[in-house]
Amino acid sequence: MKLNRAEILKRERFGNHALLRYRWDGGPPRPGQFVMARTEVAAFDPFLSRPLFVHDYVDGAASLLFEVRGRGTALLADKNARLMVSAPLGRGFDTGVDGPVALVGGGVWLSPLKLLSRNLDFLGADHDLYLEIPASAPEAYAAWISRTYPAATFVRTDDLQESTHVLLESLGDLSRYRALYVSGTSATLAAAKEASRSVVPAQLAVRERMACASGSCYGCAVPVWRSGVRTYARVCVEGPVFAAEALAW
Amino acid sequence: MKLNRAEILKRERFGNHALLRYRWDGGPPRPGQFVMARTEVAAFDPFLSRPLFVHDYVDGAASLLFEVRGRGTALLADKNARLMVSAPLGRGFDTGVDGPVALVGGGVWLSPLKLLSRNLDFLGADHDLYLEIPASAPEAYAAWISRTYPAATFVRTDDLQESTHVLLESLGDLSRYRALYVSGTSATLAAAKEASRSVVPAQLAVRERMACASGSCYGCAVPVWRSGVRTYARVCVEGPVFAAEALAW
Amino acid sequence: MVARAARLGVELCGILLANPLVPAAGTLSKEVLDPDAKTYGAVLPKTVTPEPRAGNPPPRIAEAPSGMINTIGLQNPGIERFIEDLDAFDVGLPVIVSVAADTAEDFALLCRRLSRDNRVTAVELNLSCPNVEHAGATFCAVPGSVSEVVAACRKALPDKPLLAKLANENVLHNALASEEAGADALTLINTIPALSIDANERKVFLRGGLSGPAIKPIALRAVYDMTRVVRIPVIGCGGISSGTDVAEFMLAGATAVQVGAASFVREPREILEEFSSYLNEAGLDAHEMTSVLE
Amino acid sequence: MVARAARLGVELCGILLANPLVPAAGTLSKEVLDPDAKTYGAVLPKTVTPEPRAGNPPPRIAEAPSGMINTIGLQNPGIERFIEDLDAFDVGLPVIVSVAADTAEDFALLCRRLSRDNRVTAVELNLSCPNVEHAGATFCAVPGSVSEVVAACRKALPDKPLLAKLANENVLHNALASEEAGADALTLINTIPALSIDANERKVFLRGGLSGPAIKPIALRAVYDMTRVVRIPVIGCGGISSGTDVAEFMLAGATAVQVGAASFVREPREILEEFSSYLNEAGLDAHEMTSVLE
Ligand SMILES: Cc1cc2nc3c(=O)[nH]c(=O)nc-3n(C[C@H](O)[C@H](O)[C@H](O)COP(=O)(O)OP(=O)(O)OC[C@H]3O[C@@H](n4cnc5c(N)ncnc54)[C@H](O)[C@@H]3O)c2cc1C
Ligand SMILES: Cc1cc2nc3c(=O)[nH]c(=O)nc-3n(C[C@H](O)[C@H](O)[C@H](O)COP(=O)(O)OP(=O)(O)OC[C@H]3O[C@@H](n4cnc5c(N)ncnc54)[C@H](O)[C@@H]3O)c2cc1C
Ligand SMILES: Cc1cc2nc3c(=O)[nH]c(=O)nc-3n(C[C@H](O)[C@H](O)[C@H](O)COP(=O)(O)O)c2cc1C
Ligand SMILES: Cc1cc2nc3c(=O)[nH]c(=O)nc-3n(C[C@H](O)[C@H](O)[C@H](O)COP(=O)(O)O)c2cc1C
Ligand code: FES
Ligand code: FES
Repeated sequence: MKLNRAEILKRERFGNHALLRYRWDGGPPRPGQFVMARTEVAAFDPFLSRPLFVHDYVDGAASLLFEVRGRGTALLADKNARLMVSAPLGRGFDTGVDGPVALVGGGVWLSPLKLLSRNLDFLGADHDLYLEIPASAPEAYAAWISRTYPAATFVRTDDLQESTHVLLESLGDLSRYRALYVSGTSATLAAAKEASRSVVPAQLAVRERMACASGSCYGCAVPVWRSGVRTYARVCVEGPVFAAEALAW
Repeated sequence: MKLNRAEILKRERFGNHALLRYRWDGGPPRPGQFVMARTEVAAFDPFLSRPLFVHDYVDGAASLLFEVRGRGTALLADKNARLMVSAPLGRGFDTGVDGPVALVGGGVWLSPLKLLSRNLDFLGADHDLYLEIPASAPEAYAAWISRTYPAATFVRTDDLQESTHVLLESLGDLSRYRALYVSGTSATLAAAKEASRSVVPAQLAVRERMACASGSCYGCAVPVWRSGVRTYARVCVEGPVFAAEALAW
Repeated sequence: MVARAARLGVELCGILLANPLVPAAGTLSKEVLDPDAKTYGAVLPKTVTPEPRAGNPPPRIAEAPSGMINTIGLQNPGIERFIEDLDAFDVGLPVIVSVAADTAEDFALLCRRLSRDNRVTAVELNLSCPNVEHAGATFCAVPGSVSEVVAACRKALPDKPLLAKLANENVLHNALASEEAGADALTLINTIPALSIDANERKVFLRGGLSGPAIKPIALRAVYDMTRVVRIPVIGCGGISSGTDVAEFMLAGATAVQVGAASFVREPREILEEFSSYLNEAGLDAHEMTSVLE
Repeated sequence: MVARAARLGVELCGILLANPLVPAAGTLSKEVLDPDAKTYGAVLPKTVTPEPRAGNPPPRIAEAPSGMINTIGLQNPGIERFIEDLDAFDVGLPVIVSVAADTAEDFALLCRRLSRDNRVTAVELNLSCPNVEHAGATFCAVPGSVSEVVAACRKALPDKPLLAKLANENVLHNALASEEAGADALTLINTIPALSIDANERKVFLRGGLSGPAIKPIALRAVYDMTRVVRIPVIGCGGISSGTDVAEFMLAGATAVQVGAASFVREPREILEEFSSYLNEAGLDAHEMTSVLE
């Protein structure tokens, strides 16, 4: 996997969330694509690079929005971190849809919806944004989200199960949309798959642990239906965005 | 091994040599002692801490002088490095000697002679300094050495064997000294042991790879004579400074 | 005097490799073949089995200190489909096909099938897969199994080089048995059985094989020790992540090397470049490396 | 509601340990005993042999990815001098004495000598040392050897707990053999055979045993698998460097754990504190850990 040293343009921190803006001259990423990121160090420990969605991209500046969880993300969020990133990878959202669409996201997973909504704006495509923010999210992060997605409808609850319910309720009649674009918690992905069935095509941004991020290792398998047979697809090259009906969860 | 996070007061770089000054409130180290140092990171790779002599100490500011060789020293020399250091460790030079003494050093190993000569100055002890600088040393380093040890006699040659010879020649008649304090290349240590035999007591600062630096692992063994028997002593607790005649090289 | 550039080529059981780097089984896919092709001396696709295998449910990988653990479960399309698609691996390099099966017979069946295909240069037996006739213990773990498989495959594949890929477990016994049974070379080593536990969830996260730099010193020992007891060439594998690592394995006696997990975190091409610089500085050609250890 | 602090104590073969941390053999000396004493549930000095041993010439250690390789060569003053100095290890904790010898008889001789000393709480057999009757292969590597040593030591040490410390190699065979021959507990695992080569000098730098975080996933697998096949308690060892690691080993089934190489690079006390916090958050006592894996 080829990683490039990237110049960091800006670092922001909202509680345990970090936003990293870096120079990317490789052309615009597609919304829903991700990169492999790590810090430049003299060692391969932590060993694997971390997959992170491209949050946004404007004029040669790409950004990543991520939560600090373990060692890899802690290193990436460090104020002295030297960033190494791959080119944007995988299949993003299919934006060739006519008519109104809904973008549904939650937690830190709403990250790729920023670039998606920017692109839809550019295309003049009619779209609504529904975002779940867990009440446990730090205030700084919540405030930043509201600023970043000014046109969004926000749902804040504490209980994951319920918030997902409320989040999907807030969309109203799903059949008024021609497509759902979903990037949220696992519960949200599952609920969106369920709710959209036979009503509206949904595209879900899926995550799984990754090693190679290039289709080689078969590490990032998710169960899918292929010609009626349950099998495994690789999130890194066949995803991360999948049609809801293809997923065999 | 207990390591303390240390505030870095100053970083200097002379070619591939680095000088790191840090706050140390644990009291003055003895000349010839060393510390275990590493950078604060989220990982144990590189695994071992690096042994480095205490170069100097003034009023709560200790310093390390080291050459960048592999991964550990490269990390320590990094401009963003966060330093973790142990307390000063091991047995240093015995400075309770009456009469004129000579300090003999070379390469980066001359490091601990700075604190030693400072202490001898303080004690009003008469001492001469003889330092070998390999011609291959970067100019910046050589210049800095001359400033740091203004009273020293310098020997610059290219060939290790010869330079050691010239270095020891430059001391003249060894019997005018009551002690030799030596911290130099392996060749210098061996030659000083040889030349001092039955002439003047010599104290040699010895190095060996270390893991625990606290006497536990027996990793840092050097051959010594003990009651006429050849055995191994641990550099970290029984050294790093040994009487020349004790070493069974 | 400007030194001439070191020659990278090596010969392995009569196969000429433009350089000693080979992708480790299961770590290179068609998708990344193009850009990396010139990095390698041979192509080695993911292990293929007689029938298609769906592989294991996720999670399939876990991070480990200086390495990773995987349990992919040999996901592959089966030998017939594999052979149909084999042209995709034709990039002008020798093709080594890694095979695995549940029994010695099925191993031999795979070899027979491949023996007739002239796109296939050599076959590597993945002997760390479970032997269903011994309650799922791996072939390497069951005394006598390796010998049985290698002998059967030797008969089924009379005209192509046969490589036996061994685990670190029982390596001495299995290396001697493989040579005796007719293997042309050994690949040492496969992943090492390992476990990852999630302390917060209080459950086993993953049972699988450890690879990456963590296992390098173990693999290096196996290569060094085995090259002193067998006469057939050894391909070194396990944690190689730099040109210096390649040099270490070849000094230890390896004729060629395989790069696995490290190719996920850096470009194999850089590893080759580093090795090349090493050779230039040392004034050695790649094929000389196996005989210059002091 | 303020949760009560977790209890750290565990019971090992009737020995009460104030906490489950024990220093791994060869990694704690008298010199550092005082400050670390309260960190550990027991003291475990460096392996002792019948006669004094000078140990191996330097270099004795090499760094490895996330770990280190050592070949100390069992430097020790011999059993008589060891016993003379034993009071130095008396800091009010149980004392487990690690022993090694060239033959089963000599192992038994050491046990007999220690059986009479009431400062000794238990004996750990270091079965990864070379068996001179088998050309220097380790006891663990030679089928039947472990059984022979454990049986002889059991007879020689009738009244104190006997711990068999095993290598990862042949661990299933040797674990069952140890239990059968009368061991009261197993310590899993010793270092893993490894090699370090200096590519610039083109020479073997060091042959020795790998330890540290690199081997943790391998050790964890051994502990998990063996606690499922033997009924005697297991002490986990290999790469433990954090409180989470301690938790993982105990979840895997270990009754206590040993900390080796990591104590060189951080304070064992911090590991205990982290483990303590883990327990407090989980609302568990240390002794409950072995039975709460999902
Ligand atoms: C396609 C894709 C896009 C992603 N985009 C984002 C994003 O935009 N923002 C964000 O905060 N997170 C995102 N994630 C999750 C992110 O990759 C993990 O949070 C991160 O890898 C955890 O690393 P760590 O060092 O914090 O944790 P550690 O616990 O140290 O990680 C250990 C190992 O597990 C893997 N891992 C742990 N959690 C996850 C997870 N949830 N998903 C996948 N791998 C995991 C790590 O990559 C690493 O290999 C994405 C994951 C995928 C697959
Ligand atoms: C008591 C003592 C005092 C020292 N003082 C100084 C000093 O003041 N200035 C200085 O530049 N160097 C000093 N050294 C040597 C210094 O420790 C090594 O240069 C350094 O450890 C190399 O680390 P690395 O990461 O650059 O190399 P790597 O090659 O990455 O090191 C790998 C391993 O080998 C060990 N190692 C490599 N070379 C040496 C060596 N020459 N001696 C001991 N261990 C080594 C490292 O500590 C590490 O464990 C001293 C060594 C000892 C034992
Ligand atoms: C993701 C992954 C998949 C693997 N799949 C196979 C396989 O299909 N067949 C095989 O023989 N070895 C397989 N291996 C083992 C590697 O080929 C190699 O022997 C091992 O990983 C050690 O090398 P490394 O440390 O360079 O990865 C796999 C390793 C990894 C990491
Ligand atoms: C420097 C060193 C010396 C060791 N000496 C011994 C020994 O004398 N006897 C023994 O049984 N194990 C010895 N070991 C092995 C450890 O006790 C332990 O089993 C092994 O290192 C794995 O644990 P770790 O990864 O926590 O170090 C030694 C290990 C090291 C690193
Ligand atoms: S991460 Fe390797 S195939 Fe997807
Ligand atoms: S470094 Fe462990 S005894 Fe000296």
